[in-house]
Amino acid sequence: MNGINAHLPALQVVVPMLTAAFVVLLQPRGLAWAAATAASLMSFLIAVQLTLAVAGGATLTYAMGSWPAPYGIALEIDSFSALLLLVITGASTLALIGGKASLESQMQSDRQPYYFSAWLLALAGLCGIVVAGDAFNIFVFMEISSLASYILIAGGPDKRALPAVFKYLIMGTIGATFYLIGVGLIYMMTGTLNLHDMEVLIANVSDQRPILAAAGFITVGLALKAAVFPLHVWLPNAYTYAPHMATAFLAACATKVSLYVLLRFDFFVFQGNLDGHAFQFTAYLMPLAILGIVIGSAVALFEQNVKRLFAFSSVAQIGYIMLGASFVSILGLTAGIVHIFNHALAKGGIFLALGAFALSAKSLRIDDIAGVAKRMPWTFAAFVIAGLSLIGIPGTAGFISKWYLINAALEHGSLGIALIVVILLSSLMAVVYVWRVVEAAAFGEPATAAPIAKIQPAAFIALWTVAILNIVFGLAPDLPVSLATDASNILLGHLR
Amino acid sequence: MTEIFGTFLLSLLVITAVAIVRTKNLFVAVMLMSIASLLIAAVFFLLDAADVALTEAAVGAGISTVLFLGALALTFERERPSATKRALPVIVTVIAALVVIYATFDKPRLGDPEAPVHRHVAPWYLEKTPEYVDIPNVVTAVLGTFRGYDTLGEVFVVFTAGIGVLFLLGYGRVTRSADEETEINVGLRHHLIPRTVGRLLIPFILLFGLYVQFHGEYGPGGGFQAGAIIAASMILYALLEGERHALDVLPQRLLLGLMAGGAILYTGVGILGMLLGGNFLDYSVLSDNPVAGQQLGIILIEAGVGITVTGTLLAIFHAFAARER
Amino acid sequence: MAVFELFNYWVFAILLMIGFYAVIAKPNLIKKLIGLSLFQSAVFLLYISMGRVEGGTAPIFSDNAETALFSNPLPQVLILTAIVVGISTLALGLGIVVRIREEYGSIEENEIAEIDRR
Amino acid sequence: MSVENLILMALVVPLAGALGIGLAGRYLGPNARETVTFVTAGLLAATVWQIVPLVYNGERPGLVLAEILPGIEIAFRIEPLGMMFAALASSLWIVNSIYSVGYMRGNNERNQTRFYVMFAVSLAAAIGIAFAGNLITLFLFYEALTLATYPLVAHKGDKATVRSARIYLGVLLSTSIGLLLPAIIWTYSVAGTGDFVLGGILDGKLEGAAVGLLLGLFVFGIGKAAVMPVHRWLPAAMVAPTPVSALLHAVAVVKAGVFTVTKVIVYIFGIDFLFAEPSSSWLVYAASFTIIAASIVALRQKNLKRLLAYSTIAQLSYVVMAAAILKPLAEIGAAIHMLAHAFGKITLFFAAGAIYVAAKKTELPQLAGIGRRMPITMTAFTIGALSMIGVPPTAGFVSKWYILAGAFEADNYVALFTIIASTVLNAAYFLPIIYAVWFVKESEGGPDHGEAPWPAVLALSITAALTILFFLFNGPAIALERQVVEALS
Amino acid sequence: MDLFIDVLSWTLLTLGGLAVLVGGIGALRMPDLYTRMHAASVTDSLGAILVIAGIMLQAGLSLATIKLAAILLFLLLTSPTSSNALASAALLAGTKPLSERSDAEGES
Repeated sequence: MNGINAHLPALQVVVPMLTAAFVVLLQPRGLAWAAATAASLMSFLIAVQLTLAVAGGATLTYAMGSWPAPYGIALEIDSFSALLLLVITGASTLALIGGKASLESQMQSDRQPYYFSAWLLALAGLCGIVVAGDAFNIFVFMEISSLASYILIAGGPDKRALPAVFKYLIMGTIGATFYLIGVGLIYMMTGTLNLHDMEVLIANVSDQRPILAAAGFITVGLALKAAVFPLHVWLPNAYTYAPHMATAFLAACATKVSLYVLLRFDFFVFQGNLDGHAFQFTAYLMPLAILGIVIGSAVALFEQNVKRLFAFSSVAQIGYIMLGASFVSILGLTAGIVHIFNHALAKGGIFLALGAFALSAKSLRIDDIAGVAKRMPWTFAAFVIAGLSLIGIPGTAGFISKWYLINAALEHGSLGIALIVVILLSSLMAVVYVWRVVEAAAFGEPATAAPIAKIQPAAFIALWTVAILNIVFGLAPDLPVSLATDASNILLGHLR
Repeated sequence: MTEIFGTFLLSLLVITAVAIVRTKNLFVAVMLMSIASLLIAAVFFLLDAADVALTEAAVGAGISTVLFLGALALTFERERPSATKRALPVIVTVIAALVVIYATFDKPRLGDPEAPVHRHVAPWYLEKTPEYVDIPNVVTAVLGTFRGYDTLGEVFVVFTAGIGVLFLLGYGRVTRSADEETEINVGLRHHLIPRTVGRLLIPFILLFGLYVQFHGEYGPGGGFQAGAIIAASMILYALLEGERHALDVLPQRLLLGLMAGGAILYTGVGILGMLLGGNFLDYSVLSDNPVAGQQLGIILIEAGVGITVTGTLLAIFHAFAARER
Repeated sequence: MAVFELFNYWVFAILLMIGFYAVIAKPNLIKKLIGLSLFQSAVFLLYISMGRVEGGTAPIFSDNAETALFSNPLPQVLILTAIVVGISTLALGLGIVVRIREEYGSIEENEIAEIDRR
Repeated sequence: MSVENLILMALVVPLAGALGIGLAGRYLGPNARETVTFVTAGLLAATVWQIVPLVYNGERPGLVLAEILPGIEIAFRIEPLGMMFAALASSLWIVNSIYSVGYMRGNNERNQTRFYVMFAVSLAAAIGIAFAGNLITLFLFYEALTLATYPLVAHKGDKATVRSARIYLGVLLSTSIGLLLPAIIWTYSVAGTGDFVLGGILDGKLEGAAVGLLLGLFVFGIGKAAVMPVHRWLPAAMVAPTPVSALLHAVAVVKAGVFTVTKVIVYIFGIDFLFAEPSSSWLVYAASFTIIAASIVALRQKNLKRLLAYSTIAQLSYVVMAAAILKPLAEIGAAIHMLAHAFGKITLFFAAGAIYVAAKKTELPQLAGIGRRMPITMTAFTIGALSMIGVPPTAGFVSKWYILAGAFEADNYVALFTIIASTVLNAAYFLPIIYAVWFVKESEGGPDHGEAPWPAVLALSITAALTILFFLFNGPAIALERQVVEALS
Repeated sequence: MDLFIDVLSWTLLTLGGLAVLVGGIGALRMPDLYTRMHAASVTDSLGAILVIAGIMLQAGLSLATIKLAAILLFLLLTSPTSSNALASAALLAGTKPLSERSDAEGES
């Protein structure tokens, strides 16, 4: 790679960040949106470039300020980060394209420049976390993305968004601070912040108590930000009352990125060095994952507000990812990572569709969206596809991750069988809660007062892109699967 | 000797903290909070962290207090007595406390020069700074160039916060007619003494701010502290002359411009480095002499930091001040 | 002086927990934020303490003391960042609190929950 | 055209047709829509029938569409069973479309466009099942069929209908995800593949109770086969418009179920392997229990369509039982019975629908003397009923003959007894109807009506004719299916 | 000479400390706001002057001394101002000095 390509890792972060600074100055209507979309699209292209560059297990490193790591800050991109980058930038772009209309209906236009600036900052922050190779740098960008996503959520028209986002802010900050403490303790024992360096140096002191405490702090802190059950309490309301486009974006990638860091740390830094860490990881996280799956789905069964319903389903889906990871096996990790990708597709599609529904329904309560299918059949069709993918019907992306998950479970004998039962059970629950919505939308008697609105072409395109991707990656999942396999090999390559 | 003094300060700190949590009067809590910040600043100073001490004093004791007061003015001064369950929090807290305490044993004792912290990366900075950057203040060097990317991120954190507050509070407010003599527009103009003295002080504060800004390479200080101080002077002006006059001097648009401008300047410097053939944020290519380039770069980015911080803090202050109770 | 060797870390732990307690136990939103900043300051203390070198001075070269032993600059840099992050979070949080007060007329968590339930 | 393209055609034509139907329905109006439907149906049938001779001459054309994951591909391979199923479904679709026109217009139903669109999609899914070359592909289209038929079942859209539709979907999806999918995964994990291979892929990979368990997962996982206790969805599905009940719930969907069961038994387990494996013998009992129980329930039905539904359940288990006898002749019988039952049962449903359109009558007691008003319809009905009982000269006799032969070959007396008993039961619930229809005097003051609209009558006459004709000219079909078992021995 | 300066500075420092102490006690013990402010102002002015003067003596003629002088100047400017602002604010808020109150409501 030469010329501009050499700088792609930095640009991945800088482009949205710089645009964000400019966007606030663009007051005229729509201009801010256009700029944001352009920047987001650009970073998506950069992400694609990077993916091509690292395909096949290569790793890109970029020395910020040309200072050698560990003295300077290094950026690191491997298949794992590439996968996440694709998800983040793709989700952001599609949400921006698809959500414009619904945002117009939810927010005064004079506030929008700030909003789109915050959006880009969130994007930049998330990308920054993913490309970072330095523990403290991760913290900084974690804060950018968190603050920005608080803004994104606080933009919700419903006043209940405010307490929700405050709770998120409190818990998010606690999580980040825990992470900071953990990093501090490790730094205290090793004297470095660079992840690779840490991995090497931590071996000498791995038996010492500060390191163990650090592992605890980091895991808990990140689990808090990733809404791993039972630390998910902030998530449902936050997703429910955020503007629809923000929900589509955040649900697709925000928590995933924290999971990414969690996996990075646990497998990269601790796994190989802390004796019995693999066991502990499984012992602590698998039960939580299972509880998350079951309880999340169970609550979704009875939820009346559709967005909240799918928010809880997100809790369950995060459970899937954790479950995959908690196998501490190539297959398991692959399953988890693939699911990060596929769940983003499914949920993104669902929330985009909901955003469109909201235009022609009084509210998103399950009995208010009655008969919406008659008014916007195409949107509804896309929604159904995404829903099927969420359930994991073969031919959709969701099936692939389920398939890997089950195969990973099969490696675990009788325990595996039990887990398969859990997985299938929750899939059935998914059938039920998705179908509640479908049925209401398709056969409910439309509310007379409901405004009749048509879905904008832009939203239509975005939505159907996602829907089709759900099928494409259900039939030809080479891209995510190969990336995920490389990723899990890289992560587990550090087991020794 | 210093240890004893430090221990004394820390004990005071703990007492203050307890008081903060216990008091029902939020106003008191905020005041104690700023005292706590000062105490921490003092402790930092004892621990050889001059820059941090300065920042903590300016930000913790200064700005955050102002923000808290602004928020209190818009909300309530007293906490409601509540009958919430305390059992769970206490348990959680105690457990966490035990974990932390547990972790503290095995820690290298305070100030042990042999501790791994001091063996691995740090010496490199101390040793190479004269060679590569050649400015006395190693902290500034690390902040500005070695870990300049973190600092960039930090600037954008501030920027984000500014955006957020403007997004939340900067709209739908009652625009007061210019002649309306509300308290917020009048400020302390009818109080002779504070006004005179204030006017007397403001230039000096500004001057000091600039000093901190540009002396950052040589002594404690830098963009953040400077930004905080300059902002403080403008806030004082607003208090004395009233919101409106302050906004006449620095209108919101301009503040917004400062917020974005500083960030853009910083990023721009980074990109310039990229264009001139270095990596992002590589200043050594800015001038034909790498060291000079580094110094130039640091001055520029510190300026960017200062601008953004000033703009953001002022914007936030005005956003709070302009809100109707 | 065995007391001093770990005293800072103990204070760190205590402060941390006082702040943490305030955050999770106090229903008042502003009190929560106050607790949060205490919580964060504790972490600052941890970092700065670990950066200290006995008999060292602030890492600023000065003409008269070449041979001086310097404290570790890195933690200080990190904490400079962390402090700013903290104040940013605080500002945003306060902004949200003010809006909550405007919408709900209260800043007590339980009362707000009460209003939402209706 | 190369056979691969033909296979693709067979899948694409109905889907494209669905799109066309949708557009035509929205922009051009009903006539154009129906035209498109007929064209599609005709094209599909033509395509499928072009493949028949190839298969008949022993070719087993196949095609790999995509490889989802290593070792897991979307692949098609046509063998006699599937060929017959495809030919059956596609041909009957034409007849059924004729009928639908009469029925839907006769009752001027709502959302007719959606009806025709989803119908086409369902057909595509059915073809996919028929041609599937491995378990995953089959599963994929199996679920697709379930989802595509859901809107058809829920067509009327009122509370009761939606509730029944929910049962329909609930049972089919939960069984398939909860039992069939694990079974498939199990198969893949022990055999390493899921391709349909003559003689099965599990021989030696699995023994003892495991075989019985896996078989159970399959049989009950394939809810569409309606082996008790997973039969509840079929009566529930009767809320659908009659054409749906006729083609889908007498032919496409239910046959897809038993077809899958047969295919699993023949190509996954392999009949010899299963025959040698005692733990699999329970299937015959389950099937025969279903036959008897369903017939008894049918005996007590007052609503015509529900009666037919239970009769279907019984007849389906015939196929399952026949397949479970695990003897070549029985396998042929199973295959033939799919055909025979299809002709007979679709005729019956057509008749029931015609009665509903013409006289708005659904309950048995109302039917007294209706034969005089609608002679053609009731003649056809009679033929169908006789075929159900298995009286020559109807199709039902042929298949029963083969199944009996197979049962003797395996001297499986349970099966023998079941067949005889069920024949008696069938007679017991069909003959009274026939009697009432022709010889009881019509109650006074009933509405004055004649035959149903001509397309409906035409359709049911055709199928009735087929029922007879199959008794006379069944050679080719049997020869075709014989290939399955001959290739074995 | 050095000794003399040392002694002098330390005495100043000690006195300053005492002044601050007294101020503190006063601020705690005095009956109402105005009197307390009065006590506190001792800390502000006298205490500050003494202490800083002491330190200046310690520092001798150096940059530090200049800085200290500046600090002292600012203190002398600000602390009276702030006390004034506080007092007037209290008056506006309606807190009456003790002298203008009946003893009944004193000590509150």
